[in-house]
Amino acid sequence: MTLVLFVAFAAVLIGCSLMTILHRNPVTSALFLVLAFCSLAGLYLLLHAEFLAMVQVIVYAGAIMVLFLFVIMYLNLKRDVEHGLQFALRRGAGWLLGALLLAEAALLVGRRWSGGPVTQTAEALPAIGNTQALGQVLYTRYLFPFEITSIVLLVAMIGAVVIAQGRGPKVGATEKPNS
Amino acid sequence: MAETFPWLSWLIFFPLVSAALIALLPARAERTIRLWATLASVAELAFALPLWWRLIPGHPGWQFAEHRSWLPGLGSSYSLGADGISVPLVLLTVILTAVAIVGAYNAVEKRPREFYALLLALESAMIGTFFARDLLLFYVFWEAMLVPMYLLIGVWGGPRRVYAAIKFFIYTMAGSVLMLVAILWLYFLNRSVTGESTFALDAFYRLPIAPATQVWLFLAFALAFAIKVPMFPFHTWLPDAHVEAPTAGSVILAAILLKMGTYGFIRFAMPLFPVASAQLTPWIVGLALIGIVYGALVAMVQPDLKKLVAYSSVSHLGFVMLGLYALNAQGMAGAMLQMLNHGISTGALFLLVGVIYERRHTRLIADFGGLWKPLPVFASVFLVILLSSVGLPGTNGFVGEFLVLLGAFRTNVWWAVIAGTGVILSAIYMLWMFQRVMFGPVKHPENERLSDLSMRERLVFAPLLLLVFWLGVQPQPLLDRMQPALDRTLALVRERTAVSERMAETQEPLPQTKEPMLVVPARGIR
Amino acid sequence: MPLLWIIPALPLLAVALNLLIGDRLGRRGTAVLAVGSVGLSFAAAVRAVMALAARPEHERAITETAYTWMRVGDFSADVAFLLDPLSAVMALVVTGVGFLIHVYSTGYMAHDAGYRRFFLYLNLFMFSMLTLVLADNFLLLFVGWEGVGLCSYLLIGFWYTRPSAVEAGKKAFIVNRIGDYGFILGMLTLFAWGGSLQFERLFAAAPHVFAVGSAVITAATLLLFLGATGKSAQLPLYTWLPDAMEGPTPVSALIHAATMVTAGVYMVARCHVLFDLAPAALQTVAVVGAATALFAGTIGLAQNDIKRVLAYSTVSQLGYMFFACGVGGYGAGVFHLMTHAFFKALLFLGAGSVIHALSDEQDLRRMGGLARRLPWTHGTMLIATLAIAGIPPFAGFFSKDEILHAAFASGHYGVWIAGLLGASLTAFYMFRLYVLAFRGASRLTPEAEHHLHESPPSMIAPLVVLAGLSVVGGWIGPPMMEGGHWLARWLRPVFETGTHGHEAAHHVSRGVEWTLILLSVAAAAVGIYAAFRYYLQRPELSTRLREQYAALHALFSNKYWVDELYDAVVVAPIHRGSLRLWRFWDEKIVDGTVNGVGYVFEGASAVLRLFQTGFVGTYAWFFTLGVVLLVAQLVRR
Amino acid sequence: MTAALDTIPLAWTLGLSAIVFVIGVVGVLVRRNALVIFMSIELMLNAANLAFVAFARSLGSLDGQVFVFFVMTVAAAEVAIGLAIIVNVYRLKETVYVDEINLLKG
Amino acid sequence: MNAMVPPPLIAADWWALGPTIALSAGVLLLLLLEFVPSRPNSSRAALVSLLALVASVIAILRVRDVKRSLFEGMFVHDGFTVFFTLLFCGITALAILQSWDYLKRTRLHRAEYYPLLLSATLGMIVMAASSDLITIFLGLELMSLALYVLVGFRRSQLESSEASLKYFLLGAFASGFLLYGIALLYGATGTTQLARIAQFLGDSAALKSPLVLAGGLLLLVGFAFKVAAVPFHMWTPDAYEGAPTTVTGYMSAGAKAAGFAALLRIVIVALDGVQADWRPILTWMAILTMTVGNVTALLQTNLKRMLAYSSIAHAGYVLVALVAGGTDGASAALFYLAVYSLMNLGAFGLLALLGRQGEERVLISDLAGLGFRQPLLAIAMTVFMLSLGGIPPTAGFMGKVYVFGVAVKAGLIPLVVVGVLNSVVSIFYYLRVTVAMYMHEAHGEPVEVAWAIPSTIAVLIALALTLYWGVQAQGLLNEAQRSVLGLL
Repeated sequence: MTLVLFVAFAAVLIGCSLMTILHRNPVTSALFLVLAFCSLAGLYLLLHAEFLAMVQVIVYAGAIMVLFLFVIMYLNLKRDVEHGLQFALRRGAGWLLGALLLAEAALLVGRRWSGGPVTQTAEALPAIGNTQALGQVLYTRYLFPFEITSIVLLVAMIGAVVIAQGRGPKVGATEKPNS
Repeated sequence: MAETFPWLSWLIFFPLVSAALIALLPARAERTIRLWATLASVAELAFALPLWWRLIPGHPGWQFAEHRSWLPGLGSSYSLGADGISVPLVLLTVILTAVAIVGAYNAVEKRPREFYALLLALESAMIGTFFARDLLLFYVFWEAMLVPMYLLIGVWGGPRRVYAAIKFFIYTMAGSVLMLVAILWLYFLNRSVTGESTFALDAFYRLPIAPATQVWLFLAFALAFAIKVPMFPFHTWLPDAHVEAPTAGSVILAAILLKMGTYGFIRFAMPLFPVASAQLTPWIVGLALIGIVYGALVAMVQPDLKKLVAYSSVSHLGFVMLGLYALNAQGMAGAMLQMLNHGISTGALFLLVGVIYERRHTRLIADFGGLWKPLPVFASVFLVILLSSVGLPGTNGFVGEFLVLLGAFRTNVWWAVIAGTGVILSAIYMLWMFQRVMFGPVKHPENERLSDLSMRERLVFAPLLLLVFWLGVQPQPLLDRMQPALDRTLALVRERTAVSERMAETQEPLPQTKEPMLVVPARGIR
Repeated sequence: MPLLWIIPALPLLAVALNLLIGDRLGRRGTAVLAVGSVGLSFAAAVRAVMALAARPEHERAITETAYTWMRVGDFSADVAFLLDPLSAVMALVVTGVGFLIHVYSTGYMAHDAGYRRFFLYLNLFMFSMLTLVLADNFLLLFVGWEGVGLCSYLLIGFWYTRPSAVEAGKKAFIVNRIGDYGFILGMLTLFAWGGSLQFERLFAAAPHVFAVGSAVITAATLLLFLGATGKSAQLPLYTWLPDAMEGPTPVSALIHAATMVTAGVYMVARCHVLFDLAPAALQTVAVVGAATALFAGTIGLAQNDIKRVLAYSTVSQLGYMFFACGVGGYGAGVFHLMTHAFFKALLFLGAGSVIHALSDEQDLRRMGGLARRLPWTHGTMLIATLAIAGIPPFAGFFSKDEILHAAFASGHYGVWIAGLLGASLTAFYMFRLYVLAFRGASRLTPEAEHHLHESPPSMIAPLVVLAGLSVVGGWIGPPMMEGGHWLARWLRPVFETGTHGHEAAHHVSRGVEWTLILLSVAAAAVGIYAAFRYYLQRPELSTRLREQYAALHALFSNKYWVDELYDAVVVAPIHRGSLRLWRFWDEKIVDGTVNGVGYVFEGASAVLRLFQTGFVGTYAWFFTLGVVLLVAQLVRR
Repeated sequence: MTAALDTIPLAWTLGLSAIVFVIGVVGVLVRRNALVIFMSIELMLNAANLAFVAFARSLGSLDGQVFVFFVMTVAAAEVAIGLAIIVNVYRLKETVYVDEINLLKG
Repeated sequence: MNAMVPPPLIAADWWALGPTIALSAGVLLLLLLEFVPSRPNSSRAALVSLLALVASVIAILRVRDVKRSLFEGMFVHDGFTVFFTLLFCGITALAILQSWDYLKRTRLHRAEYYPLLLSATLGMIVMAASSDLITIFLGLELMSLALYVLVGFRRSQLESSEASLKYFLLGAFASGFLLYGIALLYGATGTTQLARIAQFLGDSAALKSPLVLAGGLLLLVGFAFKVAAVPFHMWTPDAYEGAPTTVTGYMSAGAKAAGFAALLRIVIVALDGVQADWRPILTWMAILTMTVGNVTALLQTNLKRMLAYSSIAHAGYVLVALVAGGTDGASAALFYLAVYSLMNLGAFGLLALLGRQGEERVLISDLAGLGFRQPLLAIAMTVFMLSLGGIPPTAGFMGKVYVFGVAVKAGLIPLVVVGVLNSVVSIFYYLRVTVAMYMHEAHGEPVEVAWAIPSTIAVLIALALTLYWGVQAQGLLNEAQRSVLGLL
């Protein structure tokens, strides 16, 4: 059952991811990305990361992607035009590298890995990923990174304000590029 | 040798401090600037001259030695020392710097303050190079010389000065960086053998080095020095640099900077790596011989006076290299003398060219002719210097040249046979030039009313002429002072050759050690 | 002690004084200083020689060491002087003739702007020449050797505004340098094998270290001889001497006739110990000498410049001296050197007097009939001409006869015939000169005619003295004296050291000796007769002769095209080659490589900049490529 | 790899994550729209997250999940700034196509 | 395990955390101060920032010889941390002094600048001070996010925004790889703590596990991006050129040092066992980085861009030290980074002085004729350029000696030869700066130089130290060596 679900989610994930990068219309891309994230949340569930699955849907698929869509709409973007030799070449080159990367990964994964904690399979520790436990470590062991994260968010805030602030006072608007 | 006063340090840093003080003077006060610069250089000369008498004759080792901790963690120390090899060269340096400074009074029209400050700074670096007894310290001075010289050429030079300055800088540096690698290699080699972290030259003199290793180290050192010398085919920076440099720059460049290369051979490359040096002798001597003939031939057809002198330097320095590689008393002494001679005569030649350049703003031989008539004193001085450069007996040039030839002849007859043609060729290119510049009717009317040497200019040339004859007639006091140090170098070469040849043919170039490069006293960790 | 160093030091002192205070001395003061110093030097030389003569024969060598010049390892050279019979002869000739010529010059140069400079050079020359002559080792000799070369250079180019003079000076110096190259190598060889450059020590050691005829000594002596050919204008390095006539005439007399050019002969004589060890070298000396004597004589036939004729005659006479040495007759060589100094100096000074009188006219074709107008000059010139032609009892006869005798007696018959032929030629062209200048009708330009005057006493007096010497100078060496003549006896301590192989051969019978004398006088007489016949009695004959043998005449008057040959074979190719070496090899190849490295880097820079497209996509692509390559490292493993 | 049928083999999850990651990479390489490129980067981050979760699961440790939590936070911050930048560029240049934004090059 | 309560902090720990606390407090204070009105061109913010830095320095110096590991290694306090904290504080202080007047002059004087600068510094300190991949990642993101914004700070200028966009997109792209690398490493070893990774690698045969190696490689990619190593360097010139000059200086010094700090700690503490696998890769990376950086710089006309390529090349030199490995290499890298930061900041600080209000005059030709009109600027610039080129007697020379020395010691002669030859190539473009200043005359209106007291102080400090460390580097050498002993 789990496996079937896994395969299903995986298929959706891959498909949506592909559509995200293939579709010419950014809005559609974004929507496919939302779908991909949702299926990822599903996978998280299967992997017993319930809290993460929830956050994935709420934060990622919800907040973040809405922001994306908002911007796309705000900028009033149309379908991307990407014909011509130049783009064909770029696509070819891009896919080539992608394929190479994947092939290398496959070769690596295909090898026999020796030792390591990877082989300690998870049966012994079922269902550990509950929200409570997560919260507990977050405020004890991970106190320091947690605080750092707060500053990261603060910086994001300041940064967004600096850059995206409305026309407001013309900051150096009279300058002429001179280089 | 209980020297309490750090004399050598004083000699090194006095010009630097003077330079700094001059740099602080107001730019307008040109007279004051000249006066200070002159006083500084003359004072430096006065400080340095006693070296001549106080150098203990017959003493082969370091004298007036100084030793101070510098980078204890690396094992590099601020250690200086003088001997019969460095003292004459330092004296040459201080004399020619003073001469160049006085000689440049009129030539430097723009920014004399910076000019003189740089010249004095350069003097510091040069003296430091000659006195350094620690390889890292030596390298610091060696590279530090580049900057002031580069600026002197680049700022006060001729039309293609930027090209010449950059070429000078990069070419020279390209050679010396490999030497740095070799110095580091030597350092670790020494550490792996003796366990001692040091850059001290004396320590390396005691270090046995396997022949195979020597070759690489020698090549790295030799390249740096060969470019500086300059040996054929690494000489092409020289004509460019000389032509573009201001007179004082050319003087210093020719008289002193080129000697750094040959000094490097005699002080470092040959005694440190005698086996490699011996193995590569055919190549080096071959290049030296080519340089002698080639430099002379190319000098012959130069239309520009400075270029002619520049190529003649290639030829003369070939003699020096030949003398060194004769590896016998006469050759070495001849080479040393020839270094000084070339400094004096070529320095003076550049000054002379500067004198007419100041008056006519051209250096093309074709623009002159018949100068003897308006400028008899100038022409006479020129003639004497030229004859010294040609190696006429009675002048300094002959003694050095003959000793070099003698040394070379005793090592290999054919070396002397080939080098001897330089004697003919130098006469040809010099006299032909002289003829075209000084003799014949005055071809260009603007040459008719040139003024002859002024009192100041005569004063500039007087010491050089004195040296020309003094060293030509009575070189023995100088030879006596150099001999012990040269003998020591020769003995070192023989001894180290013997030691190295006893070593196994192959040695692991660098045995790896676990201890860190830096030896640092630990601080208490709580 | 006779204070030998004083002899060269006096002229040097004069040089120094001239340099320092010459501008305050005026012409008279300069002249007094210059002439006086040489006169004193002559006096000092006389005094020293007398001191030498007072010694017993085998102690006649005085060495005086001033100081150590250089000592490096086992090599050392001192500034030391040696006075022995040989250097005594030379010193006397040099100072004596030199003094006379100095006196002459005060008159000859009286109106020249470079008066002071002239005497400066001349004194410097005296110093160098005396150093050369009195040196007790090769190195110091070389100082003088090069010093006289320098003075010769300066004096030939004395009138430096004349391009031809300057060119001639340079040529002299450079050709001499070629000889010096040989000289230096010769010295090096001698030191490397002989262990010393000091004459006494080297000559004492030579028979022990050098096997007779060994390659080393042959090479060494040949190299030294190369030096001598340069200095003494022998084949193949003689070309500079005729050109050297561009200098003022006293210079030609002093340097290019009497003293400097004989330095080579002196040197060979000085080194006779070495040359005796190398028969092949000696043979070369003889052949080169004889060939030069003949060769220069033929050129002399066809020259029209009075000084050039004399110059070729000098070359020719020097050839005689060399072949004398070459056949072992060192004494004869030195003898001829001495007499030649007298009469050739006289000839030049006389020619100078003529030129002076004719307002610098040197072309024989524009002279003639001067005998009456310039009686003193004419008289002294005639004596000198007779002397050089070898007519007894003039000086030249005795020395030339001794040379020919030595050649014949030592069995060098070919050389002897050449010498005889040469004697005849000499007589011919010298009398041709005499006839053209002094006899016949005047062919003067009107302007020259106008200014024509006999020279002042300061010029005539030396002529007279020299004429006297040209007459009596040879009498110290009459032939057929028992035990050798006076000069030979005087020189014996010098020449009897070393091997004695050639002494025996000198003894030929009286009859033969008389025959030889007659033959040589007859040869001279034939020459003289021909000269008178062709140039005085039947001048048209000479024209016809010239037309008949046009090719030969062209050959002679163009000096065998040797200058042109040297120019085409040596000078021009070197010049062209050097230009190519510079323009192509140095600038294009060597420097091109250096700059090429720079261009390569600049090119690489330009290429690398192309990758920096400014597109994020490109950047990301290369980024990913990097990742792919890095991971590939893992996969490969 | 494991007997339990309802346990997803680690290799599968990892493979999936690798595929999604590469898709993200390819997206960055082939697209010209800055927003889509940014979305592709988000795909990459999520692929990494998936790997974390998978490892956390197989290791039985929470650290991986905590890591993912932090990554999400950071990603949110990144999106805030990134979108601001893109919007700003659009305001100045009227384009979001990265191949039209190459004032700086060489 | 999850219920574990961390051990309480002792007093020394608080001092050790001092910089992080002081900087965070500084950021907040600066933001709060915005509510208090001030004069338009007030220097208040700069002063407050400097105070925060001074407080940090004082705090960390009090416990400089203490070694503590806090939060299970997420924050460690050892010599390494102290060294880099001081370095970052120094860099930031210089950058603030340089920005002081520059911001006003270029009308960039906005409240957010200094908080962002301090946040970036905080991020750097966290990167250097953490021995856990989580905090390293967070520190890196903190630093990067702040820098993205700072680069685009001249937001009305397309160059600046473009630079920001490129930096951001590629930075995020690189973060993806970095993150994936961390994931792999975590998966392979079961932990993100460097010490435990080392432990795991030490006592298991997993050393050669492709997961470890691949994870390590992706980690390397992430940091190589930050330090601008080839082929992950391509953002550098664009970002450097577009950013405000003071920011360029700051990031060229700080971001690079931080990237290397984290990389060094990871390499030394965690991945020491896989040294051999890394060495060829790092070697090639070092060679490429030096060569591409230097060669591409040759033809640049814009100084900022040229210095960007030069900074790429310098990353290559530091990589040489990394290849040499061990404490030797690390200590050399530390030394070099300190020296490099100093001279690079000095150079950019001088560039920031050029031009009137709002102009950016950073073409090499803009410097023409400055040599004698602005002696201090020209001398300082010359010294920095020579130092960058490694000419004695400047600090850059000692740096090269040390770096190449450890490489020679490790037997890497060919690499060293490439390195020194590269420094010859580099001197060509460094000299071009002096050529412009001293050997060319200005065409048209000469560039104006806006001296102000803070920037002058910054120049003088950098100049003095560059020269001082050139002639007497023993103190810094000692610190560099001590700092790498006994990393936590």
